[in-house]
Order: sequence, then structure tokens, then C-alpha cells
Amino acid sequence: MSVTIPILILAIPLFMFIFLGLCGKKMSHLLAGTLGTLGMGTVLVLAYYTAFNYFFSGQACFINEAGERLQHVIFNTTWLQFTDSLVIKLGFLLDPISAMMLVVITTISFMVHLYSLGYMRDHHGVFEKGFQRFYAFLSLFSFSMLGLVVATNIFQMYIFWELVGASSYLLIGFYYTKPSAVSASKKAFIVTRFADLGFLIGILTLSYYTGTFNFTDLTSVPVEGLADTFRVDLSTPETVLAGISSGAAPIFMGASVLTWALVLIFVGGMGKSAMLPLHIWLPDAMEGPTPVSALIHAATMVVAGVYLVARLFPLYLMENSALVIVTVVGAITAFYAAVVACTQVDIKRVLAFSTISQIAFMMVSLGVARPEYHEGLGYMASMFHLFTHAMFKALLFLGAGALIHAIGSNDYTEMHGLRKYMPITHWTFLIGCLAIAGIIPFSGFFSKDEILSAAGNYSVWVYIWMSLVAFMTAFYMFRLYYLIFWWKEHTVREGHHAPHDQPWTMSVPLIILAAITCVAGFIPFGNLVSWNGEPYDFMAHFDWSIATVSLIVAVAAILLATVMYRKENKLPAKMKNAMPALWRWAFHRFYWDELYMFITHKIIFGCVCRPLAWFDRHIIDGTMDSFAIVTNKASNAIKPLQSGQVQMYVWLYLIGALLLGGITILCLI
Amino acid sequence: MFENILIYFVVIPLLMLAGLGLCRNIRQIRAVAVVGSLALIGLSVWLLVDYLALRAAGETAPMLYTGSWMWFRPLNIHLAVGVDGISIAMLLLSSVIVFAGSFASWKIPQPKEFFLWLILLSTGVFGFFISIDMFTMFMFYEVALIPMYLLIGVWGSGNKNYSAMKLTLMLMGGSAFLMLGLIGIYYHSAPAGEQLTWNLLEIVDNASIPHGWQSFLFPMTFVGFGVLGAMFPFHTWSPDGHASAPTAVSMLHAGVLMKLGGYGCFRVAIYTMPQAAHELAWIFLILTGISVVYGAFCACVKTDLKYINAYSSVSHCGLVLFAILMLNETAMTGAIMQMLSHGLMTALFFALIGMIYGRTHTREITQMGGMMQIMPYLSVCYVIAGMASLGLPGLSGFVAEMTIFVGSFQAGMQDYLAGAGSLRLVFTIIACCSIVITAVYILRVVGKLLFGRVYDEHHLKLTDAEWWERLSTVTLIVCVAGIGCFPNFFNNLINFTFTPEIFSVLGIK
Amino acid sequence: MFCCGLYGFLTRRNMIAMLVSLELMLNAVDMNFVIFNRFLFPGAMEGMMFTLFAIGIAAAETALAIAIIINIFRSVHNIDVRELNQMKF
Amino acid sequence: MESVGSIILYVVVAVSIVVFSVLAVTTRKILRAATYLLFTLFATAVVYFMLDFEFLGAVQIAVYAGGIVVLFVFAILLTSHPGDNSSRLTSKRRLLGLVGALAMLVVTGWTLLSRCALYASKPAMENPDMKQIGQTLMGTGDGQYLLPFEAISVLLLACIIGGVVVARKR
Repeated sequence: MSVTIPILILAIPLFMFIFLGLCGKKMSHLLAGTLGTLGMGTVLVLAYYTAFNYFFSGQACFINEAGERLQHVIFNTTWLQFTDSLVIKLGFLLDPISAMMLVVITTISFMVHLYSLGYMRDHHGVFEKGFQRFYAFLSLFSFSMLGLVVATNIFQMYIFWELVGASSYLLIGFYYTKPSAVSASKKAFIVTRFADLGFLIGILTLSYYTGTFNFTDLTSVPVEGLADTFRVDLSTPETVLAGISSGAAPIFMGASVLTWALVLIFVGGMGKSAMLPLHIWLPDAMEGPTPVSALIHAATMVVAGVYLVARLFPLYLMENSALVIVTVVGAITAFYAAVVACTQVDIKRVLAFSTISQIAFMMVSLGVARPEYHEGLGYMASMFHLFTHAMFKALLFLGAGALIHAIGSNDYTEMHGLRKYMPITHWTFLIGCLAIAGIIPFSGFFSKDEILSAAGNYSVWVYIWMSLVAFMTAFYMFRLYYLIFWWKEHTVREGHHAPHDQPWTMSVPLIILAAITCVAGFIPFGNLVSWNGEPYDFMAHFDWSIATVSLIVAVAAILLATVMYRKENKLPAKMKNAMPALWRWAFHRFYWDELYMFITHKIIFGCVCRPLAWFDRHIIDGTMDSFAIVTNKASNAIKPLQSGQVQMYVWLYLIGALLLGGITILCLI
Repeated sequence: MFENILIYFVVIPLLMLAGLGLCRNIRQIRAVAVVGSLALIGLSVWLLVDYLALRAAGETAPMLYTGSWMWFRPLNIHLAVGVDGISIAMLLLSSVIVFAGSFASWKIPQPKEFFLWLILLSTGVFGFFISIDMFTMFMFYEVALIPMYLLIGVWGSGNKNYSAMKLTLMLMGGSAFLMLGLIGIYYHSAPAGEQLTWNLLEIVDNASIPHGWQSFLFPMTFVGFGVLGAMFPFHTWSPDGHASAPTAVSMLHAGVLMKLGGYGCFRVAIYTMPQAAHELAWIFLILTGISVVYGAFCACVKTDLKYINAYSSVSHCGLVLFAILMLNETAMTGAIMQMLSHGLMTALFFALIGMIYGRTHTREITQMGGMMQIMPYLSVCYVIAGMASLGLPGLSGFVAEMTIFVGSFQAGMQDYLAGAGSLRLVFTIIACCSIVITAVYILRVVGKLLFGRVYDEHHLKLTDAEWWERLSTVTLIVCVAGIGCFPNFFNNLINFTFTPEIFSVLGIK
Repeated sequence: MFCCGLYGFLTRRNMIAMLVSLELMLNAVDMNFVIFNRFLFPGAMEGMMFTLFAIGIAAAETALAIAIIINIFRSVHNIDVRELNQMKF
Repeated sequence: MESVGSIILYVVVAVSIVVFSVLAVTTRKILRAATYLLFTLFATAVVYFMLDFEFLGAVQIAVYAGGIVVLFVFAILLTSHPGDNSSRLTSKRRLLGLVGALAMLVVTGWTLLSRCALYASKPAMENPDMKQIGQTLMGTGDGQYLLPFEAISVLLLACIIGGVVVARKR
């Protein structure tokens, strides 16, 4: 495959960023937006071409005779050479998941570019301030995200990981005059930075032992029989370092170094994917413009953590405990986020928590994937869910954006009964809700069903737990749906227009995404993506009993939501009053933010920074100053001796002379 | 003597001084400063190209363009010059910053005197980087330090007398240690009975400093240079000094002068006394490791922009010394990259702060806000500088920090696995934590200063950058991004210095 | 005589009185020189010569000192040493 | 052993030196102090004569008694008003001075007594004649003092000029 197209996929967004960033101010808003969208459209076409080429061309470099899909490095240039073997390269790796991600990212990104043309202006068609900047940042984000997924080595991934974080920072803080947006962006950056610290140390550890950053080397280690020793990549003999030759695998604090490395890398993934306890930035990140939320904080960037684990999956397989941690973290997060989502009033926050919950689903799915169960069904399910989730969650977010655009508020208490005013939004939103709830023809059903099936293979308890979460998911999504579109009739306040559907630039992406959501479930995903590249026919493994159970669960949840929220009634208030403590805790997101506020402001700032600064100014600097002060004092102390009193001098002289004389005499005696 | 290209790094500033003496108005002064600094940039770029060509042609001597002219026979003091990749990198850095600094002080009062001292300072800096004779090096070092007193004391702001005095005295205190160390090295520079020498290359070749003496002289030299490199606990001159200094001086000081410390530590302390460096590294590792996080933590709560940056410099320069002490090829390369990177971005920071201060007349972040709406250009530059500082890929900070961390981690792991203690490893991880703390304080400033609502209505009338300010910042940003995007070029340039021969001389590996 | 001079120099406040005391001390020293010369090294003339020079210098010194005193007196109308300490430090 | 007359003379002279010195530093009238100084100087001159240094004695009388004391008297007359007594010394100050002086006396006296036991008799010595003095003063050889002499003369010149400059009315 030629190098031109992959390079263009990366270069066009980067060029758009630089071009719009430098020259954006000089051009009209519409031109900048159109350019950005066209650029993204080109990338979309190229990425689709690349992906289809990879999956369906059947070239020898992509698929071998046995039908296994291969990893193929299209190009790889040295960017920074640390040592002979540790080299950061920038390259383009094609394999099933990166090709899939290319499709996802470019699709969502293009939809968002298009959608923003309508969203980022007010009802009179006046563009928002900084519109060009917005498109520049979107391009930067697309560039970083594409670079991330096609990374050929873990350090390239880290580089783009950071860039993604920075562009997310810029986009969340797009409305920089709003203090809440500024603090949200700050929070997002710092929390993910903290997680990246773990990622970095993980990378350093891993690369020290394996002597390479390359994914292809890292994941080509034989999988069998690696219960506790950490095999190094034998292809580079000099990487078999002193530690390895000393015999046993190094153990650090009771766990093997590999476990440490993988867990630390997973911490990085937790930060980006907003797993508990590093999830706190994601709900706040909703301060950004809604298209940004759809692109970054629902569909693409937040799944980077999942992608990372999937990318290193062969390594994770070597270390069972790391996968157990992934599962446990995922399961807890999924449940937590689902509970919280049931109580929020801000529609974007509900969606944010539902995102957290769904990503946790993917994590659990990866955590329970084992080659011995259905040939690693969990891995495939996770990727499939990633794909479908990206589509329907972007759909939901863009729908929410349309609502917010029409109403001018994030709060569903100001919406109610909008189904008649905004039919397109209504229907597409409903499709999204059905998909996430897992109703049969929609894509979410298939992917979620496979996750549950994988979980059921692994452990019954995980299965039951995840089914519970699935129930809650369906419930809160339909709660949201009913509260927005039904509940009671909409009252148009005086001085406001009646809400109406959006311009075509906003409708078209909604419709396209809804269409994808409807049909995506029928993609033979297992044939395309599986953990080891071998095609996997999931219809052969399709477990109708699990599917039926999950369908029943979803329908029950929807019915419950219908009863409670279809029409205005007192039931929700009663429920709320029945368990006030739980409701309050859930509403306040279990006080995680307050806890973090306490830790950062009181502990870190109050007990570390301030004392240190005080220490610096008063103790360290004080010591240095005290040298000066002592010198000064000493000279002041002897200054009066130079009193101008001649007789005083004579006295001193005399005393000195007498002393000398006395001493001489004493010596002579 | 004048056939050696390196001499011109000193000759040009001296000519500039002479030229300034003849100037009659500010226009001429600016012309002299700009032409001179452009000539310096040209010279260093030419040197770089020529150097690379020579290396490509298979030149393997540790230093190129060497030359040596006696100027004081009784003590065998030479004016000895020579450069390797590190020196060239530093020369490039210095010339760029001098150039940017000239533009940043476009409208300084009493320009003639100011530029006289500034250029004298840069004479010292350039002289320092080209010298390989310890005495000459020390002399240039002092030449670079002294003008600082006047520059801060006369053109500074705030508590300038105190700061100038403090800075000068502390650095002088450092150079007292340094002088002791250098003289000690001199008296052991050759085997008994042979001609003693100040020439670093000869000292390294002789390797005749007795072990006992090394463990005394190494701390002396290291602390001596370390004071200038803002090593904890000798860093306190830096916040006050930077806060009071005028823009260009802050730029030059943080950007170049603090690098003298790191460069000297490497070139003199570690180069000539490798055994002691190996044995005593732990003391300084602890100190520099503390500097790294300590500076960052302190920066988190300061409210004066210059203080924040000064503490951030403490943190970043701590990282330089930290990496040098790892005695690991990658980490040392990283240290040099960090010097370059920190020099450029901190100069950018100070330039921007100076420009903002020149408009708002305050540096308290609590009294400013929403600058993005008022002066978008400067604010965007500030964000870029901040991103470079917190290590965004594509800008220089990331490259340098990652190189350091990878190298340090390797050194630490090797130590740990060899049963030599986990100090290096633990401190590497502690140093890694600085990337988070850096993010905290940078974003805090960016959030408070640039974003949010406009704090003071009067600020709305302020203007954005003038063309000379734009030129100054663009130069620096281009360099920062250049290093960030094409790190391997610099990596190779520096890396050649650390050939196996040099490391065998260092007695490591 | 030397001790008397010393005492006077230490206790008197009038500058001229101090000068007088100074002369006393000088004289005592001169005498010492001469006596030692006479008794220990008869025939040598070092002591005498020294005294001779000392007298010369003493004369010069006194003249100058008195000039200064008069000058001070003119400017501050006082020759009390305790109050003449403006030139300290 | 010397003649009784000279011993008596010595005792008289010594006593008068001590007495007049004490008086010179203790009297409260400054003019009297100068007078007592004069007497002390005369007595010193007598000592010189007794020690066979006639030239020195003569110089002492001429320069000191004749020149310096006159200077003193002029200075006193110029700077103090008649009858202007210096204030009484505080006893503490006086005591301190006395202690210092006595301590010095003890140290020097002890040194003198212990080191240089008094010679019973004066060794015989030729009275240095004028020619000899002149040659010593003007010679350039070993033990001759041309250079100090010249130095003194320059010093005196400087002193004259300095005195004039300093004392000159502005």
C-alpha cells in the first residue's frame, strides 16, 4: 500500500490546524468552517479507502493464507533516538482495530465538523466568536486522535495521547470567558495528566525490560506459559539485561514488574477513559461546546483507554492480575456511573455518565476476554461496542446539542414535551436511546449482548452485575427521553420563539448517524476484528438465551421508565423521598468532586505547596538572608569602635599593648 | 589567532561594545544590537553547519576548532578554545536569546548603558562556552556575572537593590567555591613533576587528580556551578533576581546564564572528576531531585508571574543537573536538550511577562484576568510557552523531559537490579511527578491570567504586541517548535559528544 | 613620665592637653633611647640620632596638629574630643 | 661610682620630671599644663646633658622648649578663653585612666627591672663632637643617616606647607 494516503490522513488535519490557526482570523467564518469541513471530508474518504483496502483487498501484507489479519506498518520514521534500541518512531500501523478506529474517528469527526457549521451560530445565523479557532482546534484534535490510533509504538501513542489531552483542554475551554469552562478544562487536563504519569512510568518500565517501544515487538511475545515470568523480546538480544540474567523475574512490592507496568499503563487509560476514581473530569468537560462533547468526550478520545488496553492486549493476557484489575475497575465504574446518571438533571451530564458507564462496559469486556472462552469473544465485543457506542453516543450528544441549541439550556426541567416541536431530533434521539438500551434491531443490542455473553463465560457474578447495569442504563436513558420529549406539554415562554428543528447542517449528521445506528449491528464484526486476527464468526456463538434475558431486562427497564416519566406524576418524587440519602449522594455524584477538591486544595495546596513556599521564603531564603544579616549585624557591632573618639582608640591600643606585654612577661617568667 | 572562527564569538560582542560607544541615538543603538546579534546567529549557524560537515567527514576528536594562546605564562594560563556539539548547541541558544532579548528591550530607558552592559554580559557567556581553559572559563564566567548587578540594580523594578545584591552575592559565593575547586584541579592537573595545566582536555587525558582530592574538589566545583544552576538550597537568588530584573536580563539570565551552571557542572565537575562524580552523585541527586519537585510545588502558590517562572526555572534547571548526575548517555543528552529547551521557553516566558507587565504594570495574577480578550497575540504566545513548559509533544519541553526520564529510568533500573540501591529509581519517579505539578501551576496561571473575565476595566484599553515584540516572540517560538518537531537533529548533534571514548574517559559503563 | 602622658592622653578632653600629654610620652621614649644608648652601647650614636629625628618629627607633628586644632576650633568653636566624632565610620 | 653631686642632681632632675609630668596632666588650667610641660622638657634636657649628649640637650631645649611650647602657648591663647578651666574629670574616667597608666607602668617597669639590671656605672664615652654628629647625619655609609635626614627635611617641608594650608583662613 502506498505511503501517500496514510501520510495525507495525518497531514491534512495538521495542515488545517496550522492554516486555520494562523490565517483563520483573516478569513470569513463560513470560509474557515467550510475549509475545515472539506478537509475532514477528504480525510474521511481517504480513511474509508484505507480501511476498506485493509479489510477487503486481501493483499498479502494485510491477510495471510490462513485468513488471519496481520499488523502492517506502512511507514515508520525515526523521530528521536534514545539508545540503539529505544527509538521513538512516528509511523502508521494498520491492523484491524486501527482501521476500525480510523473509520470511527473520521466519521464522527466529519459529522461534528458539519454539525458545528449550524451549531456554532445563534438563531440569527451570526457565527460565534472564535469560530475559526474552533475549527482549528477540531482539526488539531482529529490529527492527534488519528495519530494516536495508528501509532506504531507505545511512545508515539503517548505523544499523541498528550496532544489529544491538550486539544481536549483547548476545546473544553473554548468559551474561555466562562470561569466554569476554564476550571473544567483545567481539571480535565490535570486529571488526565496525573493518569499519564502512571502511563509514562509504565512505558518506562515496560521498555526497560523489553528494550523496545514497538507494538509489533511487544505483542509478538509468545503467549503460552507466561504465568509469572516476564519474557523479553528475544529478537533483540541486547535487551536481555542484567535484571533478567539475574534469574527470576524481578518482583517489586509483591507483584511482578510486568504487572506493575501494565497496571500503570492502565492507569493512563483510566484517566483518559474516565474510570473511577479518575472520572471526575468528564462530567465537567461538558462545559465545552456540545459538538466537542460528542466528538471527544463521547465517541473518540474517551475510548483511547480502551484502545490502549486492546492494543496491548497480548501483554495483558500474560498477566492475569492486571486483567482482573481492569475488570474490577470497569465493573465498579459502570455501576457507579449508572446510579449517578439516574439522578442528574443536566442532559449532558446524564449522557456523560452514561458514557462513563458504557466505556466501563468495554473495559469489563476486555477484562473478561480470554482466548479460552469463545476465542477471546470479549475483545471483539469490546471493540464492537466501542464502534457502535461511538455512533449512537455521538448521535445522542448531537441530538442533545440540537435541544440545547433550541432551548438555550442544559437543564431538562426547561424542556419537556418537545416531541412535536422537533420531530427529527425526537426520532433520532429515540433511536439512540433504543440502541443504548439494547433493543433488538439497533446496534447497541448486538454489541452489549456480546459483552454480557463474554462476561457470562468468565463469571456468573460479572454477568449478573453487568446485566444490572444494563437495566439501569435502559432506565436512565428512557427517563431522560421521556423527560425531554414527553412528561408535560411544552410551554413557550414569552419573548421566545417556539423551539423548532435545526438547519440541515445539523439534521443531516443526526440522520446519518441514526441510520448507522440502525444497521451497524448487522456488520459481521467478528470477521473483521478479533484479538489475534483470526476471523471469528460470532453468529455461530450467538447465545440466544443471554440475548433474550438482556432483551427482557431492557424492556423491563423501559417499561419502568415509561410508567414513571411518561406523564407528569408524583411517582418520581415519591421514589426520591423514599430514599433521600441515596438520592442525595447519587445526585452529588457520591461527593467525588468534593473529595478531590479537598485533596487538591486542602492537602496538596494547603499542606504541601503553601508550607513549602513558606519554607522556601522563610527558612531557605531566611538562612541565606541571615548570612547577610549576620554579616551586617557583625559589622554594625564593631562599627561603634570606630567612634571618632581618639581616646577610645588609645584605650584599645593600650589594652592590646598591655595584653601583649602581659603575655610576653608570662612567657618569660 | 584570528583565523580561528571561535574567537569571533568574543570579538563580535567586543566590536558591538565599541560600536555602541560611538552611537548617538537610540536608532543607532538598536541597529548595532540587531546587526551584532544577527551576526552572532549567523556565525553560530555557520559553525553548526561546518561542524556537522566535519563530523560527517569523519572527524573524531572530542573538540573541534581547538586553538590555544598563552596569556599568562607563570600559571600556564591559555586562551584555549574548542567546541563540541554541546557547546555549539549552547552557542546557538545564546545567540538566539541575545537576538530576542535585543528586541524585547526595544524601548528601554538609557539604552546605551543598558546595551553596553547587556553585551558585556553576552561576551562573558559566549566566552564561557567557547573556552576549554578553566581559568579563561572562570574569567568569562565572572564577566557574565558582574554586569547582572548593574542591569538589575539600575534597570530593574520592585525591590531591585536587594535582589541585585542578593543575586550577585550568592553567585559570587558560588564562584568562591568554584575558584577553590578550579585551583585545586589545577594543582593536580598533571602527574607529579610535569607542567600543570588549566586545559580541560589535557586534564581529562592526564586523569591525574587523586581520588581523595576528587571527593573534595568535586563538591566544590559542583556546588559552585550548581548555585548558578539554581540547585536547592542555593536557588533563592533566582526568584528575587528574576522578579526584579528587566525583561531582557531575565531572558538572558534564565535562558543562558543559568545554563552556564549546568554546562559547567558537566564540563568541569563531571568531566574531570568522574570517580568522585560517581560516588558522590547521590548527595546531589537528592538535592536536585528535591529542586525539581520543590520548585514546582512552590510555583503552585505564588501569585507573581515572575516568581512563578523563577520557581519553574528552579524545577527545570534542577532537572538538568539531575539528569547530568545520572551519568547515563541518554539522560545527559536529555540534560543538554533540557538546557536548550528551558533556555528558549523560559526566555519566551520572561519576554511575555515583561510585555504584559509593561502594559498592565502589575505582575500579580490576582489582579489580572481575561488577557485573551485584550491582547490575544501575547496570550496565545503565553499559552504556547506554557504548553512547552508542561511538556506538550511537538514543543521542546516534551522531548527534553522524555529523554531525561528514559535515561534516568534506565540508570535507576540498572542500579536497582545491580543491587546498588533504589535511590536513582525513586528520584526518577519523583522527578516524573513534576510533569503533573508543572501542569497544575501552568494551567493555574493560564486560567487566571488569560482566560476568565477581564479583571480590571482599565486593561481593556491596552494594546496587543508591537512588531518588535512579535519578532522577539516568534523567533523563540519557532526555535521551541523546531526542537520539538525535529528532536533527532539536536539529539545527534549532542549525542556525538557522548561517544564511547568519552564514556570510557568518564569511567562509567 | 610616659605613664603620666598616657594618663593625660586618656583622660583629658581638651585636645591641646592631649597634645601635651603626647609630648610627654614622646619625651619619655626619647629619654629611654638616649639612656639605653648611653648605658648599653656607649660610643654608638644610634639612640641619639633616633632621638634627634624623633624631636624633629615631633616638632613637625605638633605644628601640624596645632594647625588642625586651630582650624577645628575655627569651624566648631570647640576642641573637646568627645564631640568631634562626625568623621567616624 | 659617680660623684654625690651628680647623684643628687639626677635625683632632683628625676623627681622634677615626675612631678612636673604629673602636674602637667592633672592641672585644670591648660596654660599651666603647657608651663609644666616646659619644665619637664627642661629637666629632660638636663638628663641629656648629664648623659654627655650636649648636642641633643641643646636641640631639646631649642626645638622643644623653644619651639613647640611656644606653639602650644599660641594655640592655647588662640583657642581658649582666659580662666576657662577644663571641666572636672569624672572619677570613674580618672580611675580608669589611672588603672591603665599604672598597668603600663607595671609592665614597662617590670620589663626594665627584670631585663636590664641597672648598670652601676656609666661606661666611659667620648662626648660626640659636632663633626662626628655632622658626618653621621650627612653620611651615606653604614650607620649613617643621610636618607632619614632628607626624609625628615621633606617631611618638615610638607609639614610647613600642610600647616599653612590647613590653618589658612578660608
